[in-house]
Amino acid sequence: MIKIEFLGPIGKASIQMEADTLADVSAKLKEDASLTQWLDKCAVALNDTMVNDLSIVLKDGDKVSILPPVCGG
Amino acid sequence: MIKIEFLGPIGKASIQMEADTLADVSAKLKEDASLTQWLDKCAVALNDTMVNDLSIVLKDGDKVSILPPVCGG
Amino acid sequence: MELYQGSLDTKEIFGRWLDEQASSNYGAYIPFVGTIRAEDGIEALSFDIYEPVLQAWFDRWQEKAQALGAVVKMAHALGDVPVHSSSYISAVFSPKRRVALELIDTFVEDFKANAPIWKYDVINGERMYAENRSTPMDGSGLLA
Amino acid sequence: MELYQGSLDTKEIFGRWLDEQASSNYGAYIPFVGTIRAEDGIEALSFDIYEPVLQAWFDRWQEKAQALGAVVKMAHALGDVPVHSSSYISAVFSPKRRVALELIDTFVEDFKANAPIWKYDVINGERMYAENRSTPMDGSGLLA
Repeated sequence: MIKIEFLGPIGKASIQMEADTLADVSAKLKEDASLTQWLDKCAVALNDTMVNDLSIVLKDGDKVSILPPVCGG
Repeated sequence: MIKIEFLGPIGKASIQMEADTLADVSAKLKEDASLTQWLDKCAVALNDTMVNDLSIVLKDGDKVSILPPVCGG
Repeated sequence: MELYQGSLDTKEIFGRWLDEQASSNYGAYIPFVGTIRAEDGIEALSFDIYEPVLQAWFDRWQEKAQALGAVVKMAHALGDVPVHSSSYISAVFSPKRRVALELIDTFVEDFKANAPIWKYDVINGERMYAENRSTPMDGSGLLA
Repeated sequence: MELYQGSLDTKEIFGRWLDEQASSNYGAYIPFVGTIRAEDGIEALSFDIYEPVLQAWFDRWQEKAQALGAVVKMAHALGDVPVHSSSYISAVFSPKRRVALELIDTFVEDFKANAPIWKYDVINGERMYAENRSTPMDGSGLLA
């Protein structure tokens, strides 16, 4: 099982899912209509490291964070 | 009469001279061997305004300042 | 890196950073102080921060700064920050001014683009995501 | 523009400028603090300033800043400034960060090139013109 957490203004509780790669995570999240407006503008961290490759292989206990557009300062 | 003052590290007392233009000032200062090392790297202010034109006409009581290379901060 | 609940104590932070580096022989110290502007009827801005990714982002900048012989510092507010008070201070110390002037610019710009911080307008006590002023982070759209 | 005999009280100046602009609604405040580095065996640097031309230089920058909706500030030391203390602080206030980041860079660089200030190394109590670090001002050589 991996955990998906949605940060900042997405306002959605964390979920758990089975997934072998980030491509699997993408496929499952695209089924959730509440995320349609978010996915194309969100970045992704795996275990708190920013990632940019759908083929990354996941292991049990991994945490995937979904980071919407930012505005610090 | 106009007054010529030498600023900062030049370490030379002010002088007075007759001069109709800055070109006249230049001609007279070039006769002073102690200024040879300075004139080509010094800027000029007339009555505390920076100037860059030898043909400027001077009037009695004008002050010409000779400003050597700077390093503030 | 320092995170505070609410407005920053700008003078304390400026002075403490100055004192910490007092004998480090840096010739240039450039802080950037961000203050909440009164506009569009807001009473405050409010901030969420994802600290683990922010810390990693900051640590990479500290390494970049060290490679230039410089040091970076950062403080940011969490939660509500009233107008005319400060939410953000970053700073660069460097032996020479050119490195410091270039580093504060790239550091602050990358902060705006990639620090995992979310901003909300607070109007009549309600918190609204400042979506139209927000920027997708590098790599956004991976899962779309 | 502020001139002081000896080292600047950096914290006082930073805080006072902050307070002066507290309700001006500027979003970005960027001070540049210059500190005397210990190098080449100096005990202090020392400064001569020609104030009338410096004031005119500063007033022109204040006009340029105003045209951008910004404000510039400057403080400098006269006479001896011991190593590890501050001789120079300039600052920009602006509604937005891009204007502030660009203005502090051009303001400080033009200051180094054209502010009528002369620097001397102080070694064993003797004052020696820092000729090799000095820059001829714009328009130099007119009388040569």
